[in-house]
Amino acid sequence: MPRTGVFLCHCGSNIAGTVNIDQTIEASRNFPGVVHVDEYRYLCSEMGQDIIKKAIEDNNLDRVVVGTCSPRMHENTFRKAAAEAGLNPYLLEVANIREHCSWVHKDMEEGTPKAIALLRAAAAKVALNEALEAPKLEVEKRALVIGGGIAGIQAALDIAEAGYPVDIVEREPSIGGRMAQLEKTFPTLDCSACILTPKMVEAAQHPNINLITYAEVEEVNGFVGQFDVKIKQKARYVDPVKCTGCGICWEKCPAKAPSEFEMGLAKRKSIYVPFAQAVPMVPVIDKETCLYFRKGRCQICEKECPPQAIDYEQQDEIIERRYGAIVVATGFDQMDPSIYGEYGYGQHPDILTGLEFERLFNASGPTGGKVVRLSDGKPPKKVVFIQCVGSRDKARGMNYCSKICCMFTAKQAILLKEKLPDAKSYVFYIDVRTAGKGYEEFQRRAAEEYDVAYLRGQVGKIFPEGDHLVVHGVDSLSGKVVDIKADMVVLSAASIARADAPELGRKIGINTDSYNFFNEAHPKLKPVETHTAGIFIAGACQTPKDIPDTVAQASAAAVKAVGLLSKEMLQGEACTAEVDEAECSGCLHCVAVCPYTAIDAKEIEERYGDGTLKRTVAEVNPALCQGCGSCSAICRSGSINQKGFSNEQILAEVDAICLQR
Amino acid sequence: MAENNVENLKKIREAVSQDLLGGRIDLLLGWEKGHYWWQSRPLFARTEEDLEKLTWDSFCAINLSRYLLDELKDFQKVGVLVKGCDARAFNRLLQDNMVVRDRVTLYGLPCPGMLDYDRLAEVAEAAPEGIIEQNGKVTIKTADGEKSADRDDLLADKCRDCIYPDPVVYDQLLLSPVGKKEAPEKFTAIEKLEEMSAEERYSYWEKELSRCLRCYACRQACPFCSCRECFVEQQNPRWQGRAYQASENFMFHLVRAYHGAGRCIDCGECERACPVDIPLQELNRKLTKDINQLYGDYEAGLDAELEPPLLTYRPDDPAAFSEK
Amino acid sequence: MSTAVNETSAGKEPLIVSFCCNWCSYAGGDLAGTSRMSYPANVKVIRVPCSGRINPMFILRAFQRGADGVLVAGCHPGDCHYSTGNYHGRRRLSAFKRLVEFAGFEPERFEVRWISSSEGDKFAEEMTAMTNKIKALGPNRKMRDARWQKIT
Amino acid sequence: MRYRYFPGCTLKGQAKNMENTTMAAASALGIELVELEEWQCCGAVYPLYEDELISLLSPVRTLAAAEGEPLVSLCAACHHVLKRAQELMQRNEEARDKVTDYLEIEYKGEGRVLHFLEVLRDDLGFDKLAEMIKKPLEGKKVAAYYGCLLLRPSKVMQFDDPENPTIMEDFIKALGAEVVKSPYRTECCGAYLSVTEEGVARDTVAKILQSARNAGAEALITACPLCRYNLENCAADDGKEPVQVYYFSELLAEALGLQYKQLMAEAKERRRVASDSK
Amino acid sequence: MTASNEGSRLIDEMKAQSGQDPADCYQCAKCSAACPVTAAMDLLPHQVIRYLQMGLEEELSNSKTPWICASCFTCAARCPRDLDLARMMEGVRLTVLRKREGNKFGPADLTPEQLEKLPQQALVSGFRKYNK
Repeated sequence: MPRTGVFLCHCGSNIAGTVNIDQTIEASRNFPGVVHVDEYRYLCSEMGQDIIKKAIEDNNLDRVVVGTCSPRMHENTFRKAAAEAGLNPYLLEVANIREHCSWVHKDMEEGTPKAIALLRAAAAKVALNEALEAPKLEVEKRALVIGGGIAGIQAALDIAEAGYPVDIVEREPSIGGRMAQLEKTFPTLDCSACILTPKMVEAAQHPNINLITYAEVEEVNGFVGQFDVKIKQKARYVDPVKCTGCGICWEKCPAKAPSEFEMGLAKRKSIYVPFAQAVPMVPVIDKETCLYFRKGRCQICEKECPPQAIDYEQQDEIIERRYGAIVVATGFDQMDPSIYGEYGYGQHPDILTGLEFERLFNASGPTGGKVVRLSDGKPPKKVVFIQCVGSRDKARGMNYCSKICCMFTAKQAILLKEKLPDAKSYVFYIDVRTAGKGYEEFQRRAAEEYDVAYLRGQVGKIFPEGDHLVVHGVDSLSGKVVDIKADMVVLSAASIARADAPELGRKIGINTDSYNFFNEAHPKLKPVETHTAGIFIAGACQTPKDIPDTVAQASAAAVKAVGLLSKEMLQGEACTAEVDEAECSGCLHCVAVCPYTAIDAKEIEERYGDGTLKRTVAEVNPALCQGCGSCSAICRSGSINQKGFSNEQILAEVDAICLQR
Repeated sequence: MAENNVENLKKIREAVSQDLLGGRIDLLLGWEKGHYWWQSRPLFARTEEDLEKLTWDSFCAINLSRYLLDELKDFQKVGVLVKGCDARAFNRLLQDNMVVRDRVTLYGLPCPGMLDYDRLAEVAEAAPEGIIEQNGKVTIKTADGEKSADRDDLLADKCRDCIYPDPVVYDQLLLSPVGKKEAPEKFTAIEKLEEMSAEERYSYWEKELSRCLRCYACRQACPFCSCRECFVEQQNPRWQGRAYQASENFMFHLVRAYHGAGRCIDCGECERACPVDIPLQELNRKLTKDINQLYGDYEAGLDAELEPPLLTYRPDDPAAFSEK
Repeated sequence: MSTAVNETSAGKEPLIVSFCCNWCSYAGGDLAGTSRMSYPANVKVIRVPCSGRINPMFILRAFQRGADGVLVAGCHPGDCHYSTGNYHGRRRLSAFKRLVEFAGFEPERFEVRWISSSEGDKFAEEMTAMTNKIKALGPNRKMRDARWQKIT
Repeated sequence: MRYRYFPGCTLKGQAKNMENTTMAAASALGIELVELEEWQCCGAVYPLYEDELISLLSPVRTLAAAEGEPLVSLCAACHHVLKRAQELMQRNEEARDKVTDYLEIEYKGEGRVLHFLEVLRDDLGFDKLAEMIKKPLEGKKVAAYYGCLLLRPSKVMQFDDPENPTIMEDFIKALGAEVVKSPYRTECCGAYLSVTEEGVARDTVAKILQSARNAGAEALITACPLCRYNLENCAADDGKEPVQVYYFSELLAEALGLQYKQLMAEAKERRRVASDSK
Repeated sequence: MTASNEGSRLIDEMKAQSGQDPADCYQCAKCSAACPVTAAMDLLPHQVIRYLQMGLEEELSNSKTPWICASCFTCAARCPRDLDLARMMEGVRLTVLRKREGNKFGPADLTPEQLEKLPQQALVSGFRKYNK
């Protein structure tokens, strides 16, 4: 029989005003196992806590029930007090007789019996409580950043500066990401490469940063503090140690393929670096188009390479490494607007997306920095920009606002006017959204100083007529139908999640929203955390965002990662699930419902007749288990049971509450 | 069936005896005749001699797959004769990790449906002494003479609504397939109960369940009941009271059925095993019907690779609550 | 035990057992408290980590022992603290609710609600509504184990 | 390949050539179109308010009359009404019960409802059709005119991509003609506005024809009698060579080498058999 | 002009009978850009929805636009809010037609020449759309 102490808090008159303390004390004395009952005006005060501590020692109590405010308020306070008196903190239970009783019921006639019922349930439960210990977890002092765009670079730099080693895994041959594709950045119009390239170099040269480019995360196991990650380093067919980045190979290579970096508007070679400022400046061979790999002859790059860095025999390699924290910064894609048949994208070379148009401004871009029509090479006179192509469209696209289009369109219209003073821009928009420092001013400059015509409305049809593209739209403010004979059309295609984001999410154990963007743990208060402890998100993989927000979020994620890495030990969840191996039949339904992959199959050996039998049972990793109890609910035989909220405890509470109606 | 009986049995015996003699299996689970001609019981054959007792006729209703739970402890490689329902039961066990696929050889027997003695007696209006089957007709011999009836009218309850008489998983198919069947009546009894008032339904079940002896024959026969210790026997916590009263009868039967939610393969063994004829299938099928209606069609046992509906979810799942 | 307690427990007032998940609905109940929204004392809450923790046997036990109604409350689908607990709970409890109705329980006897930690008002409203519905139905006799009350 | 066939009013009147050519082509292609024994006008426009159940009686009766067999029509408007009525019967239980109770029939939205072009694409296959062409329309520049009713709403019609359809172009290709794509091929012709607001129809038709001509088309094909009427009657006489408007089936019959006289004779024979059987 | 959408019967009916709620529209005017017959309209299609949002039922029943709409469904096909404006136009037409004397068009409005020339389909459509 346990020796339980019950302590009642008046909370001034907050409880005592609606719950008859004397009657409650009397009733509590009759609960099974109760050997001591006491009360105090404010139990959470130091005096109040001392009363509990002293009673534990004096009366040799091994269980404690406090009837106070919500456990969400002071459970920790009282558990700490119990621990100070030498009692395992998990041997204390709270009966919520304030928020769930005295504050919601009108008088003592209602409040008193309910308080007694809640206390009786707590006393019945606590009798079955066991001493628990939260697992202590070691922290591997190294971080992994997935994605080498501006978000990943910034996060890695911040973590590295704080003194922890960090690896960046980048899928492409170079870091830089989307920002490297941009000509200028709003609202200051500074050159994107000028501000990004120094950061790329800094990352490459930082003693704490290790770049793993042309690589992908294959598998993530483990848990906060100890993620075991398998990274596939794809074969470059170039030895990065020998390679000097001299460029002779890609100069001489005879095979071509559409350049991913140039959005397919230009060609690159089969051995290539994606762009001129690539980091690392080590090319890769694209096996799909390389003549040697396809037909077994050529080998020009091998013959021409001065340091003999070409190695056709290179194989994909798996790197296995342990990390304490992970930052996911995998960025975004641009939606393919060809489903919008009325815009004719993909059917005419002068209908481009925003990112494609951006490349026309770049000196190393497909047109050498000349803004010209891809159909005939002539500079355009009239350019029509169409906003919300795939954004804010729940019927055919994405229901959300892509956030960056209003601003990059204003930027491109300004750049266009600067390059081609004779050119005129038209922007069809639904709303102009310019929340951001200096953004509204920037957009107004486009309209006021750069002669950009903003038409509030949408476009119904674009079709070629002679040399032109007829854009048939509506200006809803004037109520007029507008036909513009344009030379080029630029579609602000929605920013969307990477198509393989859900797959990556499954690999690393974080979830995605209905648009496939990664979910933050809380939309306001935990914007860079995920539901999986130790994994953080940054940048446009969470939702479309601009560069300043991306960088800020990356630094925030880095701080969270650093905060984690700076701990010697982590405290895990105490109320984890536990398997009774003798009873477990090994059906593993629990494995299927566990959100944390905290349960695994385990083979055990058991005596059978004269020999032994091997059989499967479930095994819980207490470091991963977060104590949701879903496994315990699905288990038919109750062989997996959650500590702190066990089947026995909950049934005892039900029984106790129902004892008296 | 009877017309080919001798031939079919020969085929089966040949196939399994080869494997047994060749050491590909250490034990064969089959059927042998029981005390009466209209009964059969499991045969555990290890030798050629044992195999002589093997039978395959219209009375092999018993589901053999569940016997694997015990036999795989003693034998490395076990062969089992599987009808449609035995095969689905095997998938159930496989999905529950209760059997190891590599250690079992499944001999598929497409099944025309098993006959029921009580039905024969009912139709013959006398004690049947034997039957002759021909072209879908059954001639029942009694002391008073002979009576003929459609085979379909004599089927055991568990076979009447069978949709998958052919094994859905096997290593060798020994006879020719019967083909998928229709079972339009499968949910009729349930729909009828659904139309009753809550009071009427409660009274119905109170009465039906009052016969329960707590013998747990239903559980012993069931391929989804594979716990090492059933909740009814657990002492800590004590889920199930021992008293013979409505409260505990409901507890046992609702929980038994719920444990089969999305898992019951509809073999009907529970009901066949019940000595007091409780309509256990109605509880099982109610769950199947509702889960399929809410979460999409799923037939347990058809494909061991498909996740059972209660082990998965979709974010936009409907709910059966008054707030959705 | 004093007489006042005995009188209110004379058995006329229905008993509602409510299982509330710690993160949303229990917190919603706390908010109802801090906002001083009243609801009937017939409702007694048992705190569980998640609506996915609910084993239907808990609910049957409550009916056996004398509950007149059972209400499970959890985070809104999509907001589960454990990501997927309430999605699983929704399937399990939907199937179970249909089953107990099939066994002859009135649909109102067992319900599930999604109540967030910011919905103190909804918590109070749902608890009131549940109590009123159960009062209208009268006491539950189904599956009631008569012996249990006698022990008191 | 056997189908139940719903002609609709216009095909027995002004658009009888669409029926005649289709019937001849179908029999040449081994497609059996069995006309429903009794049928009524489909109503021509689909009621867009769901309480307009009266207008659904006729199409639902027609759907049920197909007895679960695939039901084919030629007129785009008929097909539109039947397909949408079927979708409503599948989706809206209340409306379904009201309509079927009134008609005293059992119908739950079953059966395939097809336009003849879908039969050619999905059941026969354009590849197969191309093989069976006897007189390819080589060198003939043909543009497709889809109009509205076959394509939209695409979730219900499921006919083709509503913005970038290809079925008619693929059909033209199969006939051996040269495909001309005009940007106005999916725009409305003005429909019944030619009855009340002829001026509007003239504007829409002018754009359609002009864009087809600019694209180099000699001929347009359509599957809708009203489209054809508008394209022919509301066309402005600008002195230029007019773009010829055909029913898709007319070109089909031509490419199958079916002579006009033969067509007429067959049509007459069919009518005789039909009236004999009654 | 009264601008109110409180308790509008037209809108309640519209929601029930066509599943379309004007409040879902954010006035991007895609419908107007898509519509092939705006030239003859006195209100652009998006303005019809705006009027519905503002409860300007009287003004709508006097507008020409609903009678110009040919139900070509292009607006519905392209609406980013998944609204079916063709159904809303039908609603406006029906409120007029369902009033006594509301018919817009009847056999008497046709010339003998038209009756001769027009295909059956055109006549049936016209009567269905403009007559109750």
